[in-house]
Amino acid sequence: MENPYIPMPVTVDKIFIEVDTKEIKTFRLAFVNKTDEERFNYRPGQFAELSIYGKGESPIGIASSPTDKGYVEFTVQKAGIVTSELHDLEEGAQIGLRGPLGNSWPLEFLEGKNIVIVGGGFAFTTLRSLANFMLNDEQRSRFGKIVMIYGARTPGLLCYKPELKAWEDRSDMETFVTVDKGDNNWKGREGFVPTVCKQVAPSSENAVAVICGPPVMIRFTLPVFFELGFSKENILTSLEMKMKCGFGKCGRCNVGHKYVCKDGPVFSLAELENLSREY
Amino acid sequence: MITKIGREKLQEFVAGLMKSGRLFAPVKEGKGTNFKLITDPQSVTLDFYNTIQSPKAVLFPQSEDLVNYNISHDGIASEPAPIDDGSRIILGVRPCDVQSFEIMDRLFNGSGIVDPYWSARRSNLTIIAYAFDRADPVDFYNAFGITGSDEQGSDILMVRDTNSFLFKAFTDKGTKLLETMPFLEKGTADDEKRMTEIVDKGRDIATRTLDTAEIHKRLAGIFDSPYWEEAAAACLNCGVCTYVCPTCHCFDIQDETLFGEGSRRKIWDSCMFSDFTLHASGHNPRTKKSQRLRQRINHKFSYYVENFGIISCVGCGRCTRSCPVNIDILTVVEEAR
Amino acid sequence: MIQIEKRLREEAKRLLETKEAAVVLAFGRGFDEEHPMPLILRKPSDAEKIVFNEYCTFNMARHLTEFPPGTKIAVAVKAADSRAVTVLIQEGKVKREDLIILGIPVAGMKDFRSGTAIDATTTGPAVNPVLYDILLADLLPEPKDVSPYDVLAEIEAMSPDDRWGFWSAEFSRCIRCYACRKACPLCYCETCFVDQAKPRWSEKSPSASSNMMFHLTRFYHLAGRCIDCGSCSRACPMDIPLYLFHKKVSKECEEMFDQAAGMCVDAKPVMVDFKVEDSDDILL
Amino acid sequence: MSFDPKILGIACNWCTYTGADLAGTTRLHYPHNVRVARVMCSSRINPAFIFRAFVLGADGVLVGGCHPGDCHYSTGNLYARRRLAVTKKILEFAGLEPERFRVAWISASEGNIFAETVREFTEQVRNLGPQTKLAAQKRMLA
Repeated sequence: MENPYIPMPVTVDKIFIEVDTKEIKTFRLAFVNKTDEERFNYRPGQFAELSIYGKGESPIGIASSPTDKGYVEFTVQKAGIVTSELHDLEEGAQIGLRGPLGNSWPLEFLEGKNIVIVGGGFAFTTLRSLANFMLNDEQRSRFGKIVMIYGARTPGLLCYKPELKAWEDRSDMETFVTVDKGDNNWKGREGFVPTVCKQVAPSSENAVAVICGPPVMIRFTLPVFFELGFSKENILTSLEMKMKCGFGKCGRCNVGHKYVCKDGPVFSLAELENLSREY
Repeated sequence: MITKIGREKLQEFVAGLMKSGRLFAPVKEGKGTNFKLITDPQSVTLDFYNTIQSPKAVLFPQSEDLVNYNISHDGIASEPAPIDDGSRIILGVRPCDVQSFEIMDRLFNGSGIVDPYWSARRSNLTIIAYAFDRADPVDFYNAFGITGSDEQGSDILMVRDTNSFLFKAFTDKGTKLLETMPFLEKGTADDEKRMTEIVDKGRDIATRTLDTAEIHKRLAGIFDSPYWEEAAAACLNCGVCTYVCPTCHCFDIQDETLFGEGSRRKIWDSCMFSDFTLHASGHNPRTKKSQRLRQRINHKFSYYVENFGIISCVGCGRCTRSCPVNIDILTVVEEAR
Repeated sequence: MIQIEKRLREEAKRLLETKEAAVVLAFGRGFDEEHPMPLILRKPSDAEKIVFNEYCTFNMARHLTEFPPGTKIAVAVKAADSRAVTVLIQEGKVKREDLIILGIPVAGMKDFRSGTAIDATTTGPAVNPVLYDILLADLLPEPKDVSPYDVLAEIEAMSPDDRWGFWSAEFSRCIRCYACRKACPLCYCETCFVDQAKPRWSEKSPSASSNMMFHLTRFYHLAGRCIDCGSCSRACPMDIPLYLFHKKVSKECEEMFDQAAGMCVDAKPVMVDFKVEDSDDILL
Repeated sequence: MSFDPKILGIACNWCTYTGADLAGTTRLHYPHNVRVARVMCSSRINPAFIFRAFVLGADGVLVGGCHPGDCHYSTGNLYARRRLAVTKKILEFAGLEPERFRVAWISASEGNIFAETVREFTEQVRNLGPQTKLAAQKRMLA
């Protein structure tokens, strides 16, 4: 029996500084053991516990897509002890990885539907995983139209800049990148994510909206989607909670009787409505 | 079949048990008793109503190493801490506490990913239950269909007679354990009768009780009620209730390092503490003590029922007895309407 | 005590009716007579829920810091409790003008968990509150020739090694439930040092050294402030005699700085104060 | 081999630390056992530093500050005097040998007194032997 508490060794292969404040970095990790790599079968939307001995563990959403072979990526904001330590690491360092954990974006449910991806700031990581998965040559045909709306406070705070550019250039999706406030070099869109959603007005016809972002963005974005005719079943989001074990034993990440680590982090709005508002 | 030993020979019995595995039994501690690993048969006492802390620590210690590591200039060397899964015997577990193991099994052993620490020790555990011979005003195990002399879930049931202890095994494991102690007397027909009498008496102990029908729905229905403010008004938000509880199982995972040597540890935690749900960002979904008390009650009487089909409480009364401000869990649940 | 209960109900009702107080901190019924509970009242009609008997040992000063600044609070206090209120005023945690202090002179309290009498061994011997606005009973004669520190003699006489052995055994039982800290009227820190992650002062796992680190630092934090109410020790599920250590620290502070904690609202707690003439001998 | 104690020194920036510097520049010999940490003022010392030092295995703790009346911040060391006195009483009542903790007022010009204090204190702690009471076991729960 595999011990679910024991992390697998991984090497930090590459570090990408995502934002100009350097507070968000993407870590590309490579498995030390081939068997671990084979076992780490994940789906977009899942997360894993990154760990540094002597500091602890931190649950982080997986930012890469399972179609990316040979590595797994995590985008980490510097906040607590573990994430600060991660930010101080250099390429080549060895850390621990435990997972994959949690449910995922419901790929089977999304199949054949038009997908509207709405992301704000740093909460975009597992949406990036989903996007890259759906845009993979072998997967693309499983999904309908893809509309992506992604915003950050400033141009410097947009994550995954090279990919955003590539997505904007793609003909099989529509990408709208926006910033709350541009700077002298910014030639793109300005405006809050909810406003842009209103302008873009994606059709709710056979469509699912997948929304992740800071609470204030979600609060103002949801009414826009209701107005567009999206039902609560067709709006999905991913919750964040303080977690420890990651598989439903340690008892701290529950919202009502659901455990975000094991029953989530992905929930539909309809599911959340049935749970106590304690997150 | 009944076996028996004179009360004066308790130490001999304890020494006999110690030969079959690590023995955990009640030992005087402070003004009360607690389950301890027994190294000296003389330390065991069976003169107690119930222990201050529950027996859960026998399978789920307050702090347990997951990984041991060593951090040096050359890097980090780590290895999983060995799971201490040797055979364990618990002597003197009250019938309500025996049920707590079954409740915890559903979480640690029977749902989704199995917890290897609990699981390994659980399968190597022999439980000697100890029937109550009196009631305490605080207990309410009757509410969960548990009686004062229930053998359910135990390997051996022990009762106390005037001058002796009587035993009856209910599992093969129990029978075999008793057979390792030839000095135990074979019970006579009279002893048989005595045992039945004592068990009957134990069964008739009337504790407080609670209408548990649809309780999880009732609690779900009043989640937003101002009741919780009222119920938690006196609460100090210490962790006593959760640390003495036989079914509270929430834990933290922490790295504890000293001079480069350390361990990643599973450590009991309490939903009563404000940092239990505090995010690294500073956000906390439960900032108020009323929210935390509500979580504790709901976790036991609502969420656990939803997830595992059983109320996560055995009515042992420990939390009420140990509460510094006399918050009574039964009253809190009863008045939650 | 029945008389005190009656007076407490009357005053609580009156204060809430006249809105002189928004909240009354008193004692209420628990699951039985011998197990009362702290009671936080906001409605005049709830005044009849007040009880007072020998088991009402709670130091209601503990709840004073739960309310937003400016809340008018009436608080029922016994002798030691009133000293806790005094310290909270000294430290600026509550304002004197926001408080209506209902003083209860009383002797013969009992620990509801053990049923035993609470005397000068586990708390201060005083029976009268030092600070009050309304007295709910006549002042009692203070016991003479009783020192709160008599109980220390035995431990003070021990050799360092024996004392270490004594405390090691006591603290080895600590399960780190923090009931002591939470029951203490003066442990009001938003984040206790022991819960701090950066720096980490003490491990979360109970162990000989982490338990000692927690308790010694807590004793220090209560130095010159502890008013010997005994709440910590009564709250401890493991019966650790914390009061002994607190008493010792109080005794030393009184001897060195010539001031007992919480006796006068105008005084400064000794640990945030100094005298130029403090002797260097105290460091020996 | 004789016991070589580990002693934490905490010295205030203005007096004792400068005094220690002076001891060094005037090439006074004193034992290497005291590792000095510098704080801006003796009143910056949180008693938990001292408890923690003992938990982390210090055999002794030596605190140095300006002479009362000479504090760079005028009254810092007067607060510190009270705090450190209580700290000492706590350690003593817990059962730790009080001789393991000392406070010394050493001015910037008293390099010789610094060296002498270190010498004396080191010998005192050496005679007490290793501090095993508060010190955490390497395997903390062993």
